[in-house]
Amino acid sequence: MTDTPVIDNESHPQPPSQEEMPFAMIYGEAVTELPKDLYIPPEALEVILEAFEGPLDLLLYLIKRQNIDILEINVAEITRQYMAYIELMEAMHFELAAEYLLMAAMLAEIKSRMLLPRQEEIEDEDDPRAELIRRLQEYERFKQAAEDIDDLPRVGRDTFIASAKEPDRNCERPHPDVSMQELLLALSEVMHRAEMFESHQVQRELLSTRERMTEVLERLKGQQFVPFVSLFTAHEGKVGVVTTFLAVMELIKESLVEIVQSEMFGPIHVKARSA
Amino acid sequence: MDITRLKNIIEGALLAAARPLDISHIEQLFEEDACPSRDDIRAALEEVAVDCAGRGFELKKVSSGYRFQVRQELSQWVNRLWEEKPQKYSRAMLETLALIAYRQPITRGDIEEIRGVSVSSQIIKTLHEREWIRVVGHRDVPGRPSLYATTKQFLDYFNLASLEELPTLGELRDLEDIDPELSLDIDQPQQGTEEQAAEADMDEDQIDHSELPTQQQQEHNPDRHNDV
Amino acid sequence: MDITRLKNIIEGALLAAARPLDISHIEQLFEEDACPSRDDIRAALEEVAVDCAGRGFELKKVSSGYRFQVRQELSQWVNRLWEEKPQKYSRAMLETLALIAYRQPITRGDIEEIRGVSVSSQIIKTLHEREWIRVVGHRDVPGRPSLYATTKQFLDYFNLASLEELPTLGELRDLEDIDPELSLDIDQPQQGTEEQAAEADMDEDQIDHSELPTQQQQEHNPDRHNDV
Repeated sequence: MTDTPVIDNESHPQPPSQEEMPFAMIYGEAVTELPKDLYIPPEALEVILEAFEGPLDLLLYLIKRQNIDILEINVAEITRQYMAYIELMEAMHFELAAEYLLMAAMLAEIKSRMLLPRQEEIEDEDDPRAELIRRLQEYERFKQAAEDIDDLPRVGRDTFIASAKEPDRNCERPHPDVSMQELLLALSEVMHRAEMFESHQVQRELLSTRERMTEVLERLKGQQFVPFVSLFTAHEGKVGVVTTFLAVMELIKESLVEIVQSEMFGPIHVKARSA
Repeated sequence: MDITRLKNIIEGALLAAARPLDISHIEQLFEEDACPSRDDIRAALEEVAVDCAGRGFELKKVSSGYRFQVRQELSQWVNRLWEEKPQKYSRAMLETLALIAYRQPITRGDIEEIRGVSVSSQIIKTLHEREWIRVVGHRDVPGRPSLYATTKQFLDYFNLASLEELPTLGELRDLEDIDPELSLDIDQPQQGTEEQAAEADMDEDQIDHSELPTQQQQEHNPDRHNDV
Repeated sequence: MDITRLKNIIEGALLAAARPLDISHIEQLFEEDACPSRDDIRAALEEVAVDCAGRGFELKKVSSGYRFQVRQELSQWVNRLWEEKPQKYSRAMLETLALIAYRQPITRGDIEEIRGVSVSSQIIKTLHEREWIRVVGHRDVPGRPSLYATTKQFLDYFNLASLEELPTLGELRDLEDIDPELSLDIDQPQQGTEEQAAEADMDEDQIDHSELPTQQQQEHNPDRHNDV
């Protein structure tokens, strides 16, 4: 990014010459000739205006062009040049940011204070230029900092992040943990919603029947006919037998199994209806 | 151009490109009048490959060109880069699991009827993959829907000897009385959008891991576009 | 675990990740009971860096960790991989970024005051989108303007490990210290004002002193002094 506008080369060597600056707008006359030390091809003016980052930037440019230190600026001279730019821009009907005009007013004020008769006891810090100089310096160091940052080696311009194809993915995602309480809450939630919620609906008995239903279905899976009696295990005792019986009844009711008895008092077989 | 410089350029380009480069891509890195011969490029590639001996990556020739890739034997470590913290299961998932546990054997249709919304296939798939549910049969109705039941692994996970040990909803109430705070963070999902949220959760579950590297690669060169 | 294996794992992970990894990321590649010590990891990283000597890439420590990156001197070739030219940033954006970097935390108003022009919302938005800046708080004045600071991504992007590595800020000189008759000597550093400038920088505090470029660094970098 260049910080020096294109006019630099043309104007730099020439010392500013006040006499040759009857800049028309200042005196309320139409512009007939652009000042020598300010000559800018009109089509370039827009570019130039864009090249300045505001009034401080423009002032810095004017100061640098004269090769003087910020601390030693001649406010009258800088003001004159600054105003020339402003007038020129206005003459070219460029819309100027308010900041430029504000700076013009500030310069004019400093200039008038500099013209006041100097009092003997005046302190240095009362130098009317002090605030302007402070701002110029402050701006200049960040302008430089911005250039320095721009010069830093940058990803995608000066350096590139190195990468290689990763190995094939063979990792499985870890499973989330589920607590029993979450499960119960989910159940209670869904039961609430189904308006079927009654605590006694889900009970020990029912569950054991449900579990047995699953077991019976497992037994029947892939089998044609399973003898009804083989579903019962005597050592489970009465409760176990009843549970199995209820489970089979429930399975029949839900049309999940069918019962087949080929002859009266013959052996009963159970078959999964879907098998 | 000396071979070391050429090797460095090739290495740098392959590492920066994040895609395979063939010989003609490599030629394009050079000004026309400074372009090394194809033989030189091939020789340099061979040397680059040799230089990788004993390192964590290797030069591979794939159909679209050459690329560096991380050695497969490092996958058990490297793949942990993408390991994610397990996410919580969605409300839809937990409800489905609860219904299968308490109402087994049960079809997807039954679950949908009770929940009042459809059950995504992804939920059933995830529960299968986790080996918490299995198909114990099919209901003999049109479509012959699968009957789901829980597994021994399910019981093991929840430290239950049998389904009988599943707590009842009555016990849940006691739990809530004991520690009302506990239930609060489980109830997090907002009531109104629960279902959508649940579905959305599941969508995330479906994200294919293999898509991730692409996104990362895009980050390589965030600056190629739009001038500011 | 032997050092070669550890080095290979680190190399593989850095190349596969395509983003900086810090020591704790590297630790996470291992099972808890097989995790090498931080000292071992550091030692391996050092060796990995040494192994890159003479190659097209290097190991670089940036703000968010270590990464492999293509050597700067190869950029003229590597850049030809892409059709687009690397992006240029406007001065307005760079100056705004510089002010946020050196004066953080800072409000938009502060930036406008120093630059003497208004800062466009677009610039702030772009800097946000690039994740180079973030809001770290609000100044307790009417309007509660946002206080901006830079991010790790900013440092990573500009190849910096910390704010301390930013180029040294030019010095401010006081008008009253200039004796008009001895004004030739203006280049002498003025201790007093530097101190004050440093204090002023810190006024906003919240920022660790150690992160900001200190005046001592000017000694290492004598060329950075502003020629006024």
